[in-house]
Amino acid sequence: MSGDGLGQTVEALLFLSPDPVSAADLAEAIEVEEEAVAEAIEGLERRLEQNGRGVMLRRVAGGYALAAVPQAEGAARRLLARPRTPPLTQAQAEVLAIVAYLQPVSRPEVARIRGVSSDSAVASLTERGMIEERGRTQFGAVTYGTTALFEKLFGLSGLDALPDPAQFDPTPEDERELRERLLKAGEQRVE
Amino acid sequence: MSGDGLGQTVEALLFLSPDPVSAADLAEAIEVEEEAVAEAIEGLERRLEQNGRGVMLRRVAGGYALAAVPQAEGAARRLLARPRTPPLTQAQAEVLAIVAYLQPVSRPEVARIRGVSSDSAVASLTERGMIEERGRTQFGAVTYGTTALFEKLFGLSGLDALPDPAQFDPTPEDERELRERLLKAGEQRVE
Amino acid sequence: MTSVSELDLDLDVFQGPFDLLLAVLLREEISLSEVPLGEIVIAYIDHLGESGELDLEAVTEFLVLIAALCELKSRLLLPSEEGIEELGPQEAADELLGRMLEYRRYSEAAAMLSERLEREGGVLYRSAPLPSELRRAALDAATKVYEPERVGLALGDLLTIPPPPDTHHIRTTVSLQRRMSVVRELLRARKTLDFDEAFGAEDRFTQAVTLFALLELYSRGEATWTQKETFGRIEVHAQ
Repeated sequence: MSGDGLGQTVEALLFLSPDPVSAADLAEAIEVEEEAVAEAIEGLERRLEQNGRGVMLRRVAGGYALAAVPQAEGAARRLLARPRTPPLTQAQAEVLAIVAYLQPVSRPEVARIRGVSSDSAVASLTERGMIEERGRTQFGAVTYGTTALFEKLFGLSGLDALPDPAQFDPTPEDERELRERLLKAGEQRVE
Repeated sequence: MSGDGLGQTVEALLFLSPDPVSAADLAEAIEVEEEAVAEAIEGLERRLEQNGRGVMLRRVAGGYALAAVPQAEGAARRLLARPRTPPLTQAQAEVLAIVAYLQPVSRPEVARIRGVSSDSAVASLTERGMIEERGRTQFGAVTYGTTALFEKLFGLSGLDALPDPAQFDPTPEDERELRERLLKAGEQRVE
Repeated sequence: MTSVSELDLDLDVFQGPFDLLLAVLLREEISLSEVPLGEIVIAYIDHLGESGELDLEAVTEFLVLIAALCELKSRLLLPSEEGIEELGPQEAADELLGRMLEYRRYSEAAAMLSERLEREGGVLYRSAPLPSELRRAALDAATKVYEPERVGLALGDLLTIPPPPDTHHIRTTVSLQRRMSVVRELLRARKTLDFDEAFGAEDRFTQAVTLFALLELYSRGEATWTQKETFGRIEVHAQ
């Protein structure tokens, strides 16, 4: 199959498939080597960008998918009556962050970190298809992990595309300040 | 909107839409004149052909649609012509139960019975070919029914082979109609 | 202000601000085993009620602190097999600090995720059934993978009437369910209604609950509404 023909087939498969498709699965279906697919994908991505096309290539959830260009969003929502994904509540966002970084993680562990019971946020995230049950801890608590839909909705090529959580930690100065605040009142009492 | 931008938006809308779209509907969604849409469509058709793309424009009853190019058919069969059967989530199982026992049933009814909007479960069951659109209610809501694939995946000889609901009924003595009882229970399910 | 530093405590073993109690505990001037943590929680809730505002960050900080105290206290009261490990003030402070930093890390990550979802919300993917020839091929290849009991059990779950939420501590005079039924009834009769016309004569609380009922109906996909300008007419439409 010629290079161009390969790109064409890859685009057709991504158009048809409801889920992101990995390079390995594409290669198997087209019966070519994975490297050839990888090359065809790069070519496809370039052509889609250069020709001002209505779709673009995305690397999400461990595979490739086509998506509509963002400038068509307004018209698309009018045409298809598709509502936007509702925003996360603060509780949902915190639980999702903990599950995303620590998976598999149990509900008690989530509650320990947040300092509050998180049952209803866990239930709504499950209902929204962003997290799912993964198994049980040795003490029998259900553990949770994120789903492929989570990666798709958040535009992540995989879990390793999540930013390093250490970047959210306070600077050493902030940390020192917090520590001082904890002990400060005690110092006053000594005086 | 510039000519090029319009072509881009038209392509994006045809890409997203599961059904053919008329020029009039496109024009209304994009908020431009129908003639401009017709012109953009011709340009799009030409570009898709010339650039050796994986999708092509089809004119069908009811309007325009994008379709995969025929030369990808073999690969598409190898990739997609087998049912996708990941374990059902609770949300999916509930939607499937409602559709199976009450069909035809509308999306708002499904949401009323479950007590939450169930769009993502409905979408994934539709993508997997287990449920499909059946028609519309008098108010214009889409109704759903189960497919032949659903029966095969559950090993059912027909819909009358579905398990007797009485077997799973927590209050079998209640003699009201199933639909009415599900709706009543749903109304109690305030989140 | 709902900040924990504003919370004044009046306990048998301690009188003064919560912040100070923490420090005193950390310096072991009072034994944690003598401090009634439940009373602190009640005092904080009263404090919240009086201030009439809810600063979520401050509340969360309080929760994290009180949770850490609970854990430390339970450790004191329930000795491990190797005997009680005494925490020095420095270690206790470190432990508390570690908790706060860990929580802060995930609350920052949560903000990142929310922002990312908002940004990615504009990216739309195609959601369509396969073309008919592929669907036919999939049907031919299909074998039984699911048990019919799965949908039967799900139906049973849906038929189960959930226990009413425990609201004995709230005196309800207007029920959300009842307001939802009222709105449903009206929308069945006519597809559109004017909120003021329909409910303007009700008292404020009933109107508020009705508005909440509308939100619930919206989230279930049963109704939408439009309001052209602030304080303008609210038109409710059946879906």
